[in-house]
Amino acid sequence: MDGTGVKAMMAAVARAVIANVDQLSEADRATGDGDHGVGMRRGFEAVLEALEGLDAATPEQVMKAAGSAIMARGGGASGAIFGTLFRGGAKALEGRDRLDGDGFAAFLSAAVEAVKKRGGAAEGQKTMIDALAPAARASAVHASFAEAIAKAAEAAEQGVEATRNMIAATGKARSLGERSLGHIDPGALSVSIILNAMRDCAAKT
Amino acid sequence: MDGTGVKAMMAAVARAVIANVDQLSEADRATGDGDHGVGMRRGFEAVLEALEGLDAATPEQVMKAAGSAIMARGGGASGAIFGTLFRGGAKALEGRDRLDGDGFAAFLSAAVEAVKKRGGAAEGQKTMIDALAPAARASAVHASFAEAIAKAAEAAEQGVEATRNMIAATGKARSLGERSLGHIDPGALSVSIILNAMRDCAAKT
Amino acid sequence: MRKPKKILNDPRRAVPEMLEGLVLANDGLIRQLDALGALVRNDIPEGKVALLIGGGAGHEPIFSGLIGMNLADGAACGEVFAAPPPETIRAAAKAVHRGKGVVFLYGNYAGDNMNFDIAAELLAEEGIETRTIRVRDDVAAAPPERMDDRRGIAGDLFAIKIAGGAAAELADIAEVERVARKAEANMRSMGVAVSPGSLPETGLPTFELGDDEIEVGMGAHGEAGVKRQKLVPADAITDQMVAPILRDLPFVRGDEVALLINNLGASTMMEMLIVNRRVRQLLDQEGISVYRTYVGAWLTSQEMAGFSITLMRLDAELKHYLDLPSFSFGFTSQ
Amino acid sequence: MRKPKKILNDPRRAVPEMLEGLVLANDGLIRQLDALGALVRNDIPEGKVALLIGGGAGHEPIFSGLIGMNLADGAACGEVFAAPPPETIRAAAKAVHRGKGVVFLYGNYAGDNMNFDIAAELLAEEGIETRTIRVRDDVAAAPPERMDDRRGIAGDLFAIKIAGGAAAELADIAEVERVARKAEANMRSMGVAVSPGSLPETGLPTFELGDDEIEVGMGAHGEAGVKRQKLVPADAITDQMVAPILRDLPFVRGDEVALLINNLGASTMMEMLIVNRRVRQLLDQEGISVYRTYVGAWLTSQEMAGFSITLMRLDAELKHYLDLPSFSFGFTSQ
Ligand SMILES: Nc1ncnc2c1ncn2[C@@H]1O[C@H](COP(=O)(O)OP(=O)(O)O)[C@@H](O)[C@H]1O
Ligand SMILES: Nc1ncnc2c1ncn2[C@@H]1O[C@H](COP(=O)(O)OP(=O)(O)O)[C@@H](O)[C@H]1O
Ligand SMILES: [Mg+2]
Ligand SMILES: [Mg+2]
Ligand SMILES: [Mg+2]
Ligand SMILES: [Mg+2]
Repeated sequence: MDGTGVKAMMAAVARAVIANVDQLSEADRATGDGDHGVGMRRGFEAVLEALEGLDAATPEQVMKAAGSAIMARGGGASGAIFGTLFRGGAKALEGRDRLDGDGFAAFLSAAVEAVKKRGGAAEGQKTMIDALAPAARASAVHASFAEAIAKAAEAAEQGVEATRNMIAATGKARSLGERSLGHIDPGALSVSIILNAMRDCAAKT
Repeated sequence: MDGTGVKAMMAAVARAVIANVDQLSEADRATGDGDHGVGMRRGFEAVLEALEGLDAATPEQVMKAAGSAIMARGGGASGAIFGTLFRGGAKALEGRDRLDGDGFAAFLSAAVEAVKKRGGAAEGQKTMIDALAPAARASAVHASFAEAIAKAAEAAEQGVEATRNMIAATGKARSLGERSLGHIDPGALSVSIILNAMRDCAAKT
Repeated sequence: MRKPKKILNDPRRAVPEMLEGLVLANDGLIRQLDALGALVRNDIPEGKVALLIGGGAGHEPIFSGLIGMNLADGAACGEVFAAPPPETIRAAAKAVHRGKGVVFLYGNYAGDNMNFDIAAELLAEEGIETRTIRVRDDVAAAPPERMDDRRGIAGDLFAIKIAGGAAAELADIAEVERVARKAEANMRSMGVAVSPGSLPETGLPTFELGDDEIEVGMGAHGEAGVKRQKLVPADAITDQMVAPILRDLPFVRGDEVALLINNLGASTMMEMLIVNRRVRQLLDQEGISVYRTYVGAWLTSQEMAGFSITLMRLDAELKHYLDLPSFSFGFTSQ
Repeated sequence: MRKPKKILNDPRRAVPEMLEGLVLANDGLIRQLDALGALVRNDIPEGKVALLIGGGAGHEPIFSGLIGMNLADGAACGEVFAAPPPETIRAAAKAVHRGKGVVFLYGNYAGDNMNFDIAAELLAEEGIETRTIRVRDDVAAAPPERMDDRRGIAGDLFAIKIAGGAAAELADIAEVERVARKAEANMRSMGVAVSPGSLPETGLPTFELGDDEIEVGMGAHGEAGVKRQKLVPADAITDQMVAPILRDLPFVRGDEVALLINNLGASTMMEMLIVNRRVRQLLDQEGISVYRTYVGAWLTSQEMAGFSITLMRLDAELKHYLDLPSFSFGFTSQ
C-alpha cells in the first residue's frame, strides 16, 4: 500500500473512531472518568484535518502527521498515548515508500515500544498495551499486508476481552483495584477499533 | 378563666401548633420558603419553656410571657408577627384577673391592631390578619368566654379559606401574584390552629 | 421527589453547629455571644461607626462569613431562611457599638424588616443610634415604582463591601449611611433557578422544577420569579436577564460598573464563566465598561442550582471603597 | 438516570467559551495565547522563576483561576478532565519563562504526567529548564509505600499557594523546587462523594450512587474510593476521613497545620462548616493546632456533591509563604 493508500486508510480509521465516541466514553465511565470517547474524537478529528493538508506523502509521513495531530489536540492520557503510538510507529517506516506486511509488523512493534517507554506501563496492567502488544506479535508473520493486519486485528480483539480479567494498575482505573475486573479497558477497545478499520481498508484493496 | 387556666390553655395551644409543624411548613412551601412550621415550632417550644417558669400569673402575664418567648426564639416573619400578637393582645388584659368573653374580644382586637402596626399589612393581603381580624370581630358578642372563642375560631377557619381567593401582597408569597390564588396563607392557618386549641380548652372548662 | 442528601448531624442543630464551625474557621478573628446567632469581630476600634449585617442562615457565606477588615463588624444570624430574632440583633448591636452608632444592613424581607425594626426600637430606648439600609436589588421582584417590594439578593455583597469600607474610614454615621445608600441605589440584579435547594429541618426542596425547566427571576428562597420556561442555551438565558437589569436603573452608554455573577450553590464555575462571556458581549454592545468582576458563590440558597447577575454603577467614591482591600472568612479582596 | 441540567451553549465549546469568560473575569491581569488553553499573567517581572500549573478543565477555579500575585504565572488547561496537550504546555511555559526556568506544578495523573513530560522534553531541546512537582495528597488512592500512585486533589491549592510565594521571592529554581516539595511532602487529603458531577460533552454523570449512599475516598474525577456505604451523620463521616489522614504522614501532638475543607461543587457551606466543627474537635483531642483554615470550593469536580479534608504540616518557612498576601480570580488571601 502506498502513501496515498495509507492516507485513505488513516482517514477511514479516524471516521471509525469518531463513529464510536459514545461506546468509548461509556467504557471509560465504568472504570475511569467517562471521557475516553470524546478525547479520541478530538484527536481523530485533528487527524482528518491534518490528512487534508497532506499530499503526496510517504507512509511514514502520514503516520507521523496522524500521531502529531492526536498529540497536539487529543489531550488526556489517550492524547499522549495514541499520539505516541502513531509517531513512534512511524519511525519504523522510515525509507519505505510502500507499507507491506513486514512494514506493518515493524510499525506495530515500534509503536508498542514507544508507548511503553512513554507511559511506563507493561502488559497485564489493563491498558491499551494489552491490545496493542498481542497485535504486534500476531502481525509478525512475514505475510501480506492484508493478512498481517487481519491477524493483528484479531489479536487485538482477544486482547480487549483479556483486559476484562485484569486488575487496573495504571491510569484512573487503578484505584478500582479488584472492582476493575469484568470491565474492558477503553483504550484497548480503541486499539481494536483502529485495527479493525485498517483491516477493512486493506481487504478492499 | 383565671391565670392558671390561661396558662394551661396556652400550653395546649403550643402543643397543637407543634403537632402541626409539617402541615404548616407544607403550606409555606406552596407560597413561601417552606419554613413556617419549623419557625412556629421554635416559637411555641419556647412558649412551653416560658410557661414552666411561670407560677401564679395573671392572664396578662401569661400572654405576655408567651409573646415574648415567640418573639425571642421564633425568628422570621412569624416570630415577629405572632410574638406581637400575644404581646400586643396582652396589653388589653391589664388589670383583669380573669379572662372572660369581653376580655378575650379585647385581647383579639388589641392583637390585630398591634400586628397591623408592626407589619404594615391590612386585611385582604393574604396574611394571618385575614384570619385574626374576622376572629376579633366575631368574638365581640358580649358572650361567655367559651362562646366568644368558639365564634372567633369559626371566623378564623372561614378566614383561612378566604385567603385562597386573595392575591398575596406582602411577605415571601407576594412575588407569586396571581399564582398565589388557590393556596391558603400559612400564617392564617396558624391563627386557626391556635384559636381551635383555645376553643377546645374553654369547652372543657 | 428524591430526598436531598446532606452531610449533617441532627438537622435541628444544623445552624448552631454551623456557627460553631464558622467561628473556628475564622481563626480567632470573631467570637460568638450568648445569643448564639450574634457574631462579632474581636478587634473593633474605639470610635468606629459599626456595621451590623444579618439575616436568615442558609445563604452562607453571606451573612455570617462577611465579618472582617473593611467589611462588617458583626452579624446577626437567624435559623435557615428565617430572620434573626430582635434579641439576637440587639445583643450583636450592643457588642459592636463603639459610641458612634450602628448601621443595620440587610436584605429587604418582611421578616428581617420587622425583627431589625423591633431591635432598633429596643436599642433606641438604650440610647444607641441605628440607621437602616435594606438591600432591594432584585428587579424581578417588583416594578421600579414599588422599590420597597423588591428583595435583597446577591447585591448584598456589594452593599456590604462598600458600607464596610465606608464604616472603616468615615467618622460620621450619616456619611456611612449616605455612601451605603448610594451603593444600594445604583445596583440591580436578576436571578435564575435551575434546581431547588432544600431546608435541613424539613429535608424538602423549597420548590419543584421539571427536568427541562428553569425559572427566570426566582428569589434566593425559591420565591416565584417572572417566567418558568424550558431550559435554553446560556447566551439566551443571559440575554433574558441582562436586558431587564439594564433597562431598570437604567444603565447607559459610558457607565462604568462592577459586575457580580453569583452562584446560588450547585452551579459550576464553568457555567458562570460562560455566562460572564455573554454578559461582557452585551455590555460591550451597550458601551458599558466593567471596572471589576466577581464570580463566585457568596449568597447561596443551600444547594440550589442557578445564579444571579448584579451590576453596580460606579463613581469615584464607590470605586474607592470597592478597591479597598478587605478580608473575611467568606470574602477577601485586594 | 436523570440528565444533568446545565447552563451551556454548545457543550463541545464549553471549555473555550469558559476560558474566554475567565480571561474577561480577570479584568486585564491575564491573557490567552493562540494555544487556547494557555493562560499567562501580563506582569511577570524579568528574572523571575516561573510557576506554571495546569491540568484538565472542569475543576474550576483550579487551575485556570489561580494565576496572579504570589500564585501561578500561567496555566495550561486541557478539556474537561483531560490533561492539556504538550503544545499548550510548551506555549504557556515559553510565555512565562523569564530566564530562570519554569516550575511545573500539577496533580499526579497519568495523562498530566505524560503530557507535561513531553512538553518538558521539547522545552529542554530549546534550552528552557523545567522542574516538575506532582501533587500526590490523596491518601485514599494508594498506601504510603506507593506514593506515586496517589492522586492530586485539593492539596493542589496549598501547593500552588506555597510554590507561588516561593517563586515570587526566591531567585533560584532549585530553591523554589525545594520549598514546593516540602509543602507537597507535608500534606495529606481525603475526600468523600455524595452525588456525581457530569461531563458537559456527554451529559452523563461520571458515576452513580444510591439515594442513601456515599463513597468515602472517591477521587475528583469520580475515581473509585475506599468504601461505598450508607449516608451517616457528618461527625461519623469526618471521623472516617480524619483518622487515615492523621495516621498517614503521621501528624502528631504539637504539630501546627493549615486546614482546608474543599467543597467538590454542590455541597453547601453549611455542611462544610459542620464538618469543620468536628475536624477541630478531633485535632484538639490529638493536640494538633490549626494555624489557618480555608473552607470553600477551589478544586471542584463539576457539580459533584461532596468534599475533601486536607492538612498540611507547617514550619516557619511554610507559614511565611502561607501568610503572604495573594491575589487571583479564584483565590485571594490576606
Ligand atoms: N501509562 C499508560 N500506558 C498506556 N496506556 C495508558 C496509560 N495510562 C492510560 N492509558 C490508556 O488511556 C486510556 C484512558 O484514556 P482517557 O480516558 O482518554 O484519558 P484520561 O485517563 O486522562 O481520562 C486507558 O483506558 C488506557 O488504555
Ligand atoms: N407584614 C405582615 N403582616 C402580617 N403577617 C405577615 C406579614 N408578613 C408575613 N406575615 C405572615 O407570616 C407568614 C410567614 O411566616 P414564616 O414563613 O414563618 O416567615 P418567613 O416569611 O420569614 O419565612 C405568612 O404566611 C403571613 O401570614
Ligand atoms: Mg478518561
Ligand atoms: Mg416561610
Ligand atoms: Mg423563612
Ligand atoms: Mg480524563
